[in-house]
Amino acid sequence: MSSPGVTESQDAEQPARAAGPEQPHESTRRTGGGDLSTRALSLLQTGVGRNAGLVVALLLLCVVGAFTAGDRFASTDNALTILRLAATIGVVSIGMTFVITGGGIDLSVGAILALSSVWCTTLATQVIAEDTHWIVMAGVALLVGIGCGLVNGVLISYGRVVPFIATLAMLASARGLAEIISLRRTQIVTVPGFRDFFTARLLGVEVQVWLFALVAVIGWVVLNRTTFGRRTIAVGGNPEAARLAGINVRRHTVLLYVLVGVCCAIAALMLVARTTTGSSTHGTLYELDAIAAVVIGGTLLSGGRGTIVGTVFGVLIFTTLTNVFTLNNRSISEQSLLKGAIIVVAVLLQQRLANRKSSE
Amino acid sequence: MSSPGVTESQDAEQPARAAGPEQPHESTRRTGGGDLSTRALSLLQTGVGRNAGLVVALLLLCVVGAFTAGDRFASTDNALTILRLAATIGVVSIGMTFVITGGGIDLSVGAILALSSVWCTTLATQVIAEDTHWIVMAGVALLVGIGCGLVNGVLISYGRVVPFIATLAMLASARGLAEIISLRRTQIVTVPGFRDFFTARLLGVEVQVWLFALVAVIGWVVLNRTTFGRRTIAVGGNPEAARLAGINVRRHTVLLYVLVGVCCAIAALMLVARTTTGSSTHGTLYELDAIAAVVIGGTLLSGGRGTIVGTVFGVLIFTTLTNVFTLNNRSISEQSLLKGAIIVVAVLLQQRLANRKSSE
Amino acid sequence: ACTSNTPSTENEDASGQQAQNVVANDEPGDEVVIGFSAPAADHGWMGSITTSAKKAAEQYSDVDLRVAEGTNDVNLQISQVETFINDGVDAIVLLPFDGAAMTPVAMKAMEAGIPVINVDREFDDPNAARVTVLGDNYGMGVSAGTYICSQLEGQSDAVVAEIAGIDSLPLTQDRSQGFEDALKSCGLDVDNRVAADFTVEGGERAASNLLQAAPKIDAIWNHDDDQGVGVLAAIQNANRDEFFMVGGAGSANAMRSIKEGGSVLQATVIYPSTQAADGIKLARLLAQEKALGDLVEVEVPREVQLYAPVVTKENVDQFLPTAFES
Amino acid sequence: MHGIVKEFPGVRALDGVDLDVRPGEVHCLLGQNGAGKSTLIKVLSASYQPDEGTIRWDGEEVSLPTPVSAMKLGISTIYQELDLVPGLTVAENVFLGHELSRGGISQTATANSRTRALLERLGHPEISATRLVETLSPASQQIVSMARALSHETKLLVLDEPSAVLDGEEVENLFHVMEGLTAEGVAIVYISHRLEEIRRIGDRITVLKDGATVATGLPVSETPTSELIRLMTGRSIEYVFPDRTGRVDTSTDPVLKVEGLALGGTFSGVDLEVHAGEIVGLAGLVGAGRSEIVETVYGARRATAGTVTVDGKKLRRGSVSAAVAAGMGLCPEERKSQGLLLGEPISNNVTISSMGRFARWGFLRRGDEKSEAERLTEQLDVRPRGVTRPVGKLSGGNQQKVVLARWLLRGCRVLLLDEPTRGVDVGARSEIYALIRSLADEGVAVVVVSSEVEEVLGLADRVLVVREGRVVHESAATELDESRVLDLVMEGKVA
Ligand SMILES: Nc1ncnc2c1ncn2[C@@H]1O[C@H](COP(=O)(O)OP(=O)(O)OP(=O)(O)O)[C@@H](O)[C@H]1O
Ligand SMILES: Nc1ncnc2c1ncn2[C@@H]1O[C@H](COP(=O)(O)OP(=O)(O)OP(=O)(O)O)[C@@H](O)[C@H]1O
Ligand SMILES: [Mg+2]
Ligand SMILES: [Mg+2]
Repeated sequence: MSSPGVTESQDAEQPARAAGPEQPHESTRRTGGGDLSTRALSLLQTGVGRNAGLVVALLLLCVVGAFTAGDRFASTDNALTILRLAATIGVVSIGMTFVITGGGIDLSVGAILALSSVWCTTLATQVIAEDTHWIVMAGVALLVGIGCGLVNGVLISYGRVVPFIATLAMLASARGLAEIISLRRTQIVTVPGFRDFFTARLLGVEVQVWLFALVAVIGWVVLNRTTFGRRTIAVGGNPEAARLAGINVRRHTVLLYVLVGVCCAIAALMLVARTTTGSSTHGTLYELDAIAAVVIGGTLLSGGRGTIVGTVFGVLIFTTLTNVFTLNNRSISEQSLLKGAIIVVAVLLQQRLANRKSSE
Repeated sequence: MSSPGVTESQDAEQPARAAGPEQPHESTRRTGGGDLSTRALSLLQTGVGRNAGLVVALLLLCVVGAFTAGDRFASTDNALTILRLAATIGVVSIGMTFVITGGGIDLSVGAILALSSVWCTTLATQVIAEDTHWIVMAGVALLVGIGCGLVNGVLISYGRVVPFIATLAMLASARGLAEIISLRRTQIVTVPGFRDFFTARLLGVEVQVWLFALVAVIGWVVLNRTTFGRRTIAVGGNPEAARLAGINVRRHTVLLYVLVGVCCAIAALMLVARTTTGSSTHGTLYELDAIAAVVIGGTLLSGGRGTIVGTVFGVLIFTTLTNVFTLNNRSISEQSLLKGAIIVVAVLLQQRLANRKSSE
Repeated sequence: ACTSNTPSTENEDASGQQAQNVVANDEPGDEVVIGFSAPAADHGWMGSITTSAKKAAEQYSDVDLRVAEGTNDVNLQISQVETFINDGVDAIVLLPFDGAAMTPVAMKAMEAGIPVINVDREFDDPNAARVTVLGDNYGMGVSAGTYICSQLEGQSDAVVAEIAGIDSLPLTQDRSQGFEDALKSCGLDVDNRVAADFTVEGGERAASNLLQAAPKIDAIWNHDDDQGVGVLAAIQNANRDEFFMVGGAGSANAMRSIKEGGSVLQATVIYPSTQAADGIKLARLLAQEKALGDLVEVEVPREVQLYAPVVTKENVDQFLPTAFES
Repeated sequence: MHGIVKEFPGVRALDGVDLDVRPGEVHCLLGQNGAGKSTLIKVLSASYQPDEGTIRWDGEEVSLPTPVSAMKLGISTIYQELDLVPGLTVAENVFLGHELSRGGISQTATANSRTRALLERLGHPEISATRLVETLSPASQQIVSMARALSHETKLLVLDEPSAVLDGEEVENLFHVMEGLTAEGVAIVYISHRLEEIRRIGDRITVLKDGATVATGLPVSETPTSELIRLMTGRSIEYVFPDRTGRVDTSTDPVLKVEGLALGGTFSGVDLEVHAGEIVGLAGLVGAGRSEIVETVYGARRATAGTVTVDGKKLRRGSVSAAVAAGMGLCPEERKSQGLLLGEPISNNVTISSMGRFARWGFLRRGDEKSEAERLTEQLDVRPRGVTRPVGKLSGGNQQKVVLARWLLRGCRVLLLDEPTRGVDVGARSEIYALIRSLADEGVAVVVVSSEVEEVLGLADRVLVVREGRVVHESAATELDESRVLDLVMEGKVA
């Protein structure tokens, strides 16, 4: 863009809105083009360019952390603490990125997580698991996740209930069911091996963090390099056009909700290992945290455009923020006052920097 | 539309989605047309027809209530209790209807309510109010609501921050500020007259219930019968077209968020009167409740179409549900399990009935 | 009229009194860094927990208190404790959102040589804490139940209602269990039960519906005085006064109202909001390797369980000074 | 307007354009797809701000910061993309932005009656002022846009391809209105790709090419069509339909066979056979139900009766996936809302229906994908070049080519084309005709829906005339002429 005035005047009277196109991303793909030989480089550049604001925001946070808390912040241990915290909500957010990119939303992630955690730690499950292998617990959690996702997906696809309402209903029901199953008690895990697996270290880093990394990488590949990802973008961007182009929009939508269900189940397992408990209170308000991370990352809430890298940054920004706050001993109220301000600043930064990038 | 088959098959493979068109309403306006002489009648019919599912759902709930709880449910007192409880969230939901119709969303309603309630019950405010008139407290609450709405609106309109994120930030900040101001204490109202005003009865019904009715009626008139309402629909339905038609989309968006801020302030006053306190915990999770009521009522989450009558029904369904459950002494877990199911049934019912209606 | 808008004077009194019982242990010692984490301060009692913990720490020039953001997400709370461990604090005072879920990380802290003082909600492994300061949730229910039994003596058909707090919390389960058991011993049971959410608004909402559900009530136990403000407002709205009410937790508001009389609120069961403050004090002693002054023991004991007394008009003056403003 | 320059990221859409319009004339703006016509008029209506250049109004230089300022001067615009609010009624859309109200309260009755008057003037009293706009057909929506433009005090009316969604009769109607306006001294800027329309209504012509004015103020009566085409395209094109080459072999089984197809109350009893290599045209008025027929054949709407068979295989009702799997393809009528993922790059829009070909175990080979997309877009001459550009930034005609490229890539057995040349310039038009014919020659069965009778007759081998949801006539294209088709199409109406 040779003149900055152009884009500005174009949407001079257009406020940001959920369903509207968003400026920062308009030209991201374009820079991604180029020769095969320079692909890797340009890929890296695109990744940074598109997320420049997020990178800067995260770096700023780290600088603040290092300044105010010194070595207490800038240590490997602390970094791992941040990553461990990010892992659970991160896995959920990756799933959420898909659903939102596909034009939907899932408010029931926290409740599905809770139900999974409860069901895989019931006495019955644990008895079987003890007799056989802890993998049984993982299987139960996954089945619950898939089941809930299936119900969400079918209601939305075939019942034509709007996603917000369908998953809100699931939120209420799944948590209610979790409470009924657990009798509102915290269920303690006694199966040996289960916890050991998730908290074991590989190259000095816990398995659950590796798991997060793995889910993120798989998520990135699926969204950007597979037909499934392409279809997700199509379904989210213009479902009618996708349908007329021969994509089975309904089935794909169901798959998306199942996918997020699976992510919730994985997160549930991680949380169960981390707390050695299953409980109906696990994952409270995860829906808001996950959506916030996804949207801050740059995925369009109206669907049709999603970024896994952005989501990972979004999650890291939120968790680092909490960490810096904890290290700095701010009052809780001040923290939430500041949190609001920081969110806005991060988004504005992201916008300005992305605009700059795209105009170069 | 001449045949029921058309609409159905048209979206044969189209799942419901946030940004997609919704069936039940396609033909609402059309039936509203007709001769001037029969307008009032057709208006009534439209109102019922469009909301047939909601009416049926509410009636069903009442039948269940009357059957299981007898006179305890079917009494004037109980009806008034339901209305009183509906009043606060109802006023907030009316405001939310406007924002959502205008293509936005407001997650900060609960926090704005809390901040208003706290600010209008600080020692300083109450001292002044006692010396002058309780109306000072109302003024303070309104100023807080307008201020928060203005910040939201400006961030969204001129800062181009997506509504979800801007209001999420406001949610964190406003609650943090409310806590700082109140030192997290429950502030008790001592100003005479304040509480008396809101809980006084007019024709046997409390002023706060009348206030809800008034806000609903004004909301209906504004949305359906004024330029402001037309423009709200235009801004939400096709912001580009609205801009080209000469509407100041940015300013209008700011006004919408101010409007919802005012509604929050009114709700705050009602809640302060009802509980005799201002507190930073007031209005927790109102954002979800309000959005759920609005969406169940039939307002499109993607903007461009809203119904105040539907929202009122949505609010009444939710409050009646809780009432019936409590009268029946059900546990909270059972309540939430069933709540999910009932939400889905209500929506499916609403869809089927509205489809039927529109095809006649 | 009672108002919390005049807290300054009373509060000064309260802390002044605390400051009075200075013992030898309060002499400054080595600098101690204490990490503190508690659930979200989304209601008055929990808010007062943090406030009084901070106040306790401020009394000592040798205590550096680090307060983490209050949270109801165990995942986040775990990471806060992990941060404290990385940080190498001298002791951790922990009021867990869910005791069992915080056990592994507490254990980790203990293994790292950092004493953990467990407050209010118990871990499921005794080795995860050096000291446990326990409120007595079950005992609270028993106290309330016993008091109601004594007031309703002989009326075996009396209607008793219960307004619980957040129903999915273990502590609510314990309180309700204690209440039920105590009532049973005098032939009563809970006729109507609703749950609120520890907030004023939730209390008002739950009580409004409850009063419709039960046209005639003899006694109500409300788990929490903070939500009790709302419950009383609802009772006032409904113009009902045929019953008496027992509160819970023991806020200053509630006590002043009891003292004044004339309201349905006759008594409240104390659930000390100073638990965390005690935790801070104990943490400091542990870190400085001191013992409890009034005991013969050379070590701080493993468990301190607080008492849940019933406050009525007769003894309210005794408790009012230490009550929390909500 | 003088020396107007407008740049978009990576594209110089306008590069020093001049345009002057006199009162009472119809000034036609010509140019290939992507020449910058729409951009120019958006600058004129202050929807875009120009980077350079001046605008004079009545001899005085004016600056137009917002659309309102343009409206105040008396400039009304009908944009190429329909710019109505779906959730508002016809009357509300007409008066959007200058609502009739007293003290903020709408005067619905007045608005409705004035809207009715406007619609009557436009020759469409059948459109109800209280209907929701989204329930109207595109043609009716175009009328509503017209009504809105006329609801202002207009001195200059700008029409960007209004005839694209209209059929012959409608266009004639439009011209009557335009003549009425010019008689009152209103100036009109008219954009269309149909040169015969320009002959019919235009006074002077300005030709744009690649964002620059190549000729301005040409009097219509003195400029031959071939000259215009040469100015627009830089070469001379014979604007003709390709020869019908081989005889279609009708002895074999038809590729596409439709029997007794019906859809609710929209159409019924449609029988259709298309053989390999054959092009069948559907003619009819706007609203006759032709779009619904092809969409139902394609499975996008669930038929209430009848069967669709491809290569002897019966298709499942209401399933697009089954139709696509059987080798069908559809270029929908509304490319923006039905055809394209506007935010996605051109390449993804081209390959969306044949992703399987570029995927191994679900993983896409993006290099192959891109080079195939490049090959096809070059073949179809999509401008500007480069397949990573978001398709929403292309001009209307180029977007149509992208949709065509999609089905070319997939290699269909049956191709359904709904208004394939709507909004496509003359140069591209003949290329598309040639392309369709060559596809047929390769053995594809083609169905073409078009509102231009000439196009149906010139392109198709066999023509079906549709009126009010029924096929009223079927014969070889060579047996029909334009007036005969018009008679058939209108019969019911005239009588
Ligand atoms: N918003 C935009 N951003 C970037 N490029 C654009 C934008 N709008 C138009 N263009 C480009 O500007 C050029 C001119 O487009 P324009 O729409 O004015 O063409 P047109 O002459 O109206 O073509 P058509 O006859 O197909 O409608 C095209 O190359 C187009 O790709
Ligand atoms: N969304 C809709 N809702 C209700 N009726 C509609 C809708 N779309 C079209 N119709 C009606 O269906 C009939 C056929 O419409 P359509 O305009 O698609 O026919 P067509 O012959 O394909 O015309 P063309 O393709 O030339 O525009 C008309 O009577 C039209 O009014
Ligand atoms: Mg154009
Ligand atoms: Mg059509």
